[in-house]
Amino acid sequence: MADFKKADLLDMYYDMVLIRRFEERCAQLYQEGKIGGFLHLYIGQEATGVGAVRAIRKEDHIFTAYRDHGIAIARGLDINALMAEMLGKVTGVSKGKGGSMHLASREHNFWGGYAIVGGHLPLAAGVALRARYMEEDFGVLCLMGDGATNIGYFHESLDLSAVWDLPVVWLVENNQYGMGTAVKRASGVEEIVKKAQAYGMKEGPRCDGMDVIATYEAVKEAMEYARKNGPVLMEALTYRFVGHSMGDPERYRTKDEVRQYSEEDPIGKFGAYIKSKKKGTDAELAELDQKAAEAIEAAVQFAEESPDPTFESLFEDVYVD
Amino acid sequence: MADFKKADLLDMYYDMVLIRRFEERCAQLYQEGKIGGFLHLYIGQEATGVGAVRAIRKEDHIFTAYRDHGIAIARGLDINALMAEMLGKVTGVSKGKGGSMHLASREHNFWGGYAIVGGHLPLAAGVALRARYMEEDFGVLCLMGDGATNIGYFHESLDLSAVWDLPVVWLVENNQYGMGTAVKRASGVEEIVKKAQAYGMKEGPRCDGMDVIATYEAVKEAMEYARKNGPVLMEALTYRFVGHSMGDPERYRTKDEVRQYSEEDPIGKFGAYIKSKKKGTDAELAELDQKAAEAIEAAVQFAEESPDPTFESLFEDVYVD
Amino acid sequence: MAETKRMTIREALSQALREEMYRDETVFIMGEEVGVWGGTYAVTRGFYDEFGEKRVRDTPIAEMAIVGAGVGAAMAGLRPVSELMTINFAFLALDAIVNHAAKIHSMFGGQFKVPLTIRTTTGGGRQLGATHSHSPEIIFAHFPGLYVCCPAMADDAYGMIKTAIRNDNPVMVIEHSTLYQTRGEVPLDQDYLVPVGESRIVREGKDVTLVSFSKGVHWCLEAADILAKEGIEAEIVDLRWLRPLDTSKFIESFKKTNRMVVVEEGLPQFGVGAEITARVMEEAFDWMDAPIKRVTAEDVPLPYSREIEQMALPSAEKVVKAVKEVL
Amino acid sequence: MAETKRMTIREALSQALREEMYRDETVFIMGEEVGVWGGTYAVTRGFYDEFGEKRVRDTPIAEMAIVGAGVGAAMAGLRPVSELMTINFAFLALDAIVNHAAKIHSMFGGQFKVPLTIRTTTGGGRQLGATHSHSPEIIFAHFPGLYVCCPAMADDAYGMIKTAIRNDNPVMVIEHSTLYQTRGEVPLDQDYLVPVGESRIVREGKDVTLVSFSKGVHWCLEAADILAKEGIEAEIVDLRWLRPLDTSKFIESFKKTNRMVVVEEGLPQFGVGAEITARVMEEAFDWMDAPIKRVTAEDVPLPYSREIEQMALPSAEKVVKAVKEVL
Ligand SMILES: Cc1ncc(C[n+]2csc(CCOP(=O)(O)OP(=O)(O)O)c2C)c(N)n1
Ligand SMILES: Cc1ncc(C[n+]2csc(CCOP(=O)(O)OP(=O)(O)O)c2C)c(N)n1
Ligand SMILES: [Mg+2]
Ligand SMILES: [Mg+2]
Repeated sequence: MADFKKADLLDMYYDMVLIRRFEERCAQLYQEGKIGGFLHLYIGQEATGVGAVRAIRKEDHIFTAYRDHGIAIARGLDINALMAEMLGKVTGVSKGKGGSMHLASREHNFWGGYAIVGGHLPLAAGVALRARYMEEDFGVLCLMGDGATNIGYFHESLDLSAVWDLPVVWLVENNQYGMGTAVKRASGVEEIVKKAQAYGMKEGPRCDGMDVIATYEAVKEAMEYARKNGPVLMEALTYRFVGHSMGDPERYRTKDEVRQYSEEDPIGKFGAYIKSKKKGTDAELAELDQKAAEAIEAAVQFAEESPDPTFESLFEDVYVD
Repeated sequence: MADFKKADLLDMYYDMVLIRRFEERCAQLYQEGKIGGFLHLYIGQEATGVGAVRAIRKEDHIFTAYRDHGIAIARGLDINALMAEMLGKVTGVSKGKGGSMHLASREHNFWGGYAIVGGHLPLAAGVALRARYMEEDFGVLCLMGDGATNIGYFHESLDLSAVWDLPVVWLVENNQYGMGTAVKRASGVEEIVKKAQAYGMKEGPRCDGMDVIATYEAVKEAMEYARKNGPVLMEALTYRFVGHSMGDPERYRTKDEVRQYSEEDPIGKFGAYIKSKKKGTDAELAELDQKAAEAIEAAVQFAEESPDPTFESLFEDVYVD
Repeated sequence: MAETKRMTIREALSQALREEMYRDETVFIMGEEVGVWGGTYAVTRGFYDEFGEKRVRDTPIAEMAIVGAGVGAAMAGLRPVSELMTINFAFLALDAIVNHAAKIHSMFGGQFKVPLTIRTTTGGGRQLGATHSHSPEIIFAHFPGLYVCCPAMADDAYGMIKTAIRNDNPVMVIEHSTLYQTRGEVPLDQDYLVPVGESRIVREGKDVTLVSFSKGVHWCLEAADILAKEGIEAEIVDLRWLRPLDTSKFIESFKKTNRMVVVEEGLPQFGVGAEITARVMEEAFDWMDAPIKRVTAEDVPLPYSREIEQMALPSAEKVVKAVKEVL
Repeated sequence: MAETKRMTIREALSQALREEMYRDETVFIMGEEVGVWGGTYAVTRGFYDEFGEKRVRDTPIAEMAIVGAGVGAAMAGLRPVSELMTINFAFLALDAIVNHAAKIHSMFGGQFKVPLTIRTTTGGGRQLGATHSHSPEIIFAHFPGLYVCCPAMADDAYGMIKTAIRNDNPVMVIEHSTLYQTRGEVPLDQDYLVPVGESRIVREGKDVTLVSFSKGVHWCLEAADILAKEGIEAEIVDLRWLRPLDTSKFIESFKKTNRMVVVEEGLPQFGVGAEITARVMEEAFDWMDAPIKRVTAEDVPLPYSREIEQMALPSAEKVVKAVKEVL
């Protein structure tokens, strides 16, 4: 196991809390009608996102799907600009054009959330192609849900990455369901990493996505392999504690199941781990909680005070001039 | 090994010869400008088609791609109507609307050749669904090329068939190339049957597609399994002795390679086998050759004498009334 | 005329599907979240329990297979209803729809029939961003071999589902995601069908002809109310089917009003407005006293932010403005 | 004006691609059979040996990935030319083209650019049957965020490839499968570009305006020769770009001739003819003395059989006939 400094552990903890608070606040803002569209929360999956994103370098690149808030925050995007995007403001990361499902920041090598299931996979392959083409030393981390592994895009993208030895870590956030469909009702194989076999691709681990350290280590190793050799397909086993998106009737799972998983809250677990390793005290963690809450409130205020995009902006950025 | 009667062996031999002659004649007619469009010949692959088609029952169903003449002939479609289709005549199996790539005969449960790579795969799954839905005892034999196994359609169709336990034998005619692209340049895995692993699907054999008996037996077993249990992915290793379609510059393979394979001509090999088993004499085989040649000439004559479709026919069969 | 019952478009769709499933054992539904979830727009709520997983089939996220397997099952004599969660994802199934569903009957000289219904939902205005807010009906209605209908009213929603399921051709039923709660009178007649390719007048008037379909009809109705207050009587033609396209009603109406505005939620270029304009020119050139106006979305990807998204879309106000320009 | 050289469209495309690859190391080609085979239409013959497999990349049969990976590579600063063997297979890549290539710049507020060229080939008339004979250009040109051009002449083929590659937006270059052997004069100027969205007059005349693009231009030219013998002078506008659509030339021409025929190989409903008609009505209503005629394919799936396929397609004779009807 990697030897984490105290500061690193606390940073990770902070990110996880920050994500949780962000998501909770978004849910509220949605109820208040200030956030619109589809809102997919990351609550429960924080360890996967934070572990994975921390495991890669700044020069590496990230693609993910529409459940992207956690990834964006873990990557260090400005929380104010993120919240502003949620509220559709010009100060948002995507100038209010993208919304919850389309957060991105070029300067963070965070290439965005994408709302068409599987649609970002070939894009990730394309960015990875640049590494080989220009002989540059970076990799691409491409996250997707379990449900996304059944779509044609998955097949074509993974195959291409295998044939061309592209440096991509294909990381499946297996939260057990694609909307309301359990993995085994949609995929011929339940162990999703087995799909690597169809591409002669390195089969990565099925790591515990509720454990930020385990995820960190698995992704780190996978990315090192990918940079040097070619693609890896790996899986983080996780769970979302909330509905697929706002307004999910959740008929596909029992309250009991959700409760059981929620008892294994990745944040609580990680806090306990930090304390057990004597890398942080209750007081220190509480302070981080507080700091996160304040950051989110400041972000909401920033977002609310920001201006809406104008009619003219509709015609901006349609084309590059 | 199954115990073939003499008549069966000679029938299979006849079919293979009939296909070969049909294809040679088509090539000529193409040169003469009487056949248009794309023309994909089956020369070299006869053992695969005849072995596979003979292995299934009349109540089973067949789908294939645009390289479909051999399959149609093996399935017993009327040779006159097939040749008429090649010439675009109203007497053709598809009334001249389909051409070489779209031969079909509903009454033979031969659901057609399809020209969009992979496009017929979900259709095959859909027909197989009927067997489960109506609790009928049939299976679907779906042939495709090696190149087709890299397209999104393949992934979605095989996955669906696995999740729903559909009675399909997915038979890959691996002739080593998709147009000019060698299998390993397009597929992450060279042993195509390995792709079954991504679907938790029964991995069928890689049979010798140049051996009609071996193919017969492998497909027979696969279809029995499929009818009862669910899909099988299998492969017949074969080779086309001619270009992908007419006018192929064939820069992707050497003359030597083609010569080497051609020396293993499936028809010659099968003839020798028949004789070695004392199930036929040179004279008997020569007679079948002669009969095939005559049948083809009669078919050409029938086709040439058949009328062209009329302008009005353009508007027929666009919709069911 | 049969008795009617007032219900929402959602209820009308649901009832039509349910009745057809009881009527004909070969009718089944397949698509993402149609079963356990109860349908993304709750149209098939309760179906999974009522009909079982054999007839209400949840699928993987695999649009090509949802349509493709529907085509195969239809060729084999079943009557599948393939559901594409939204029309945006129908882009992934375009080949299955256009090259397979629509071509197979003709391409094989009439040997196979494809009695497939494709249900999907269209439209923007819900802050879903550029990829999730398309109204690309014209793409599907461009191709022969398919029928395409777009219910704007509850009775049509009810009857079109039935027509689609009973018809031996592939039919796309394109619902609108913001109309599921819209109420209307639905005939109490289990055999109520909407004739393929028949448009209808939903409001009579003598001053201007408004041509639309789907949600556009509702903008037109609203606009007509506003106009009526100013003494302008608008006649509204609901196309209902984009293929086959019925020109008779709007041509007749135009010959009476000599003024026309075409309203659609989709993009302007190569849209329905252009086609209607061309048809009027071809069939009623001598009645054209003023140019026909098109009210469409702005020619931009739809943004997330609420107000500018609304600004990019048509509205009753924009229809009123266009009418005043042609008068 | 630079000197010119006579060459075929195939040679012009090939030369443009080759020059751009020498000029800019980030330009590369990917697609089915572009490498070892030499390009299905032989446009990239010799490239594999000349540039190596790094820059001339054969792909699996995977249209979604061919475009999607092109989008990603373009976002990352390369200048990919993604080749789709024919436009029929572009249906499989519609999502990658419309929801990704065309939307990414706008959807993320301008953060990413997608300097992607998509080359493909369109058209029927070669007995390829219903699935392989589409001319569906309007589908792609329907959507903002893309540019769409259709070279009819060798100089355009040459300049459009260069414009597409150098432009920072996704550009589809839609060639025609029966025009590769067509010859024309091509400027000897390695920086010869075709301005985005600029149509041109390819023949002047005063009696009637013919509007077309791609192969349609050649039917128009043939028709104009026939008409000239009867003393009818047709002016021909080659749109060249379907997006952005330049209305200036055909409107100006129409104001002169007051008569118009629009010619396209695609299907009639929601086609280019409809859009041009609507534009004329919007911008030159007062000049409309006769209805505009559309010459298009018949509204049917194209069949295999040679003669009926030809009957289903436009031709010079059909253009002549339409002209006589509008005069
Ligand atoms: C191509 C496509 N089909 C359907 C949808 C609708 N949809 C959005 S999310 C989703 C489920 C995805 O599940 P999964 O990949 O497991 O990700 P998760 O939501 O669990 O993170 C579906 C079906 C879509 N966005 N794109
Ligand atoms: C979707 C699609 N992409 C491309 C093509 C063009 N194409 C026709 S055949 C072919 C090669 C197919 O190879 P394979 O599946 O191995 O079959 P084979 O021809 O060897 O029998 C290609 C690329 C097509 N018809 N459809
Ligand atoms: Mg999931
Ligand atoms: Mg092959």
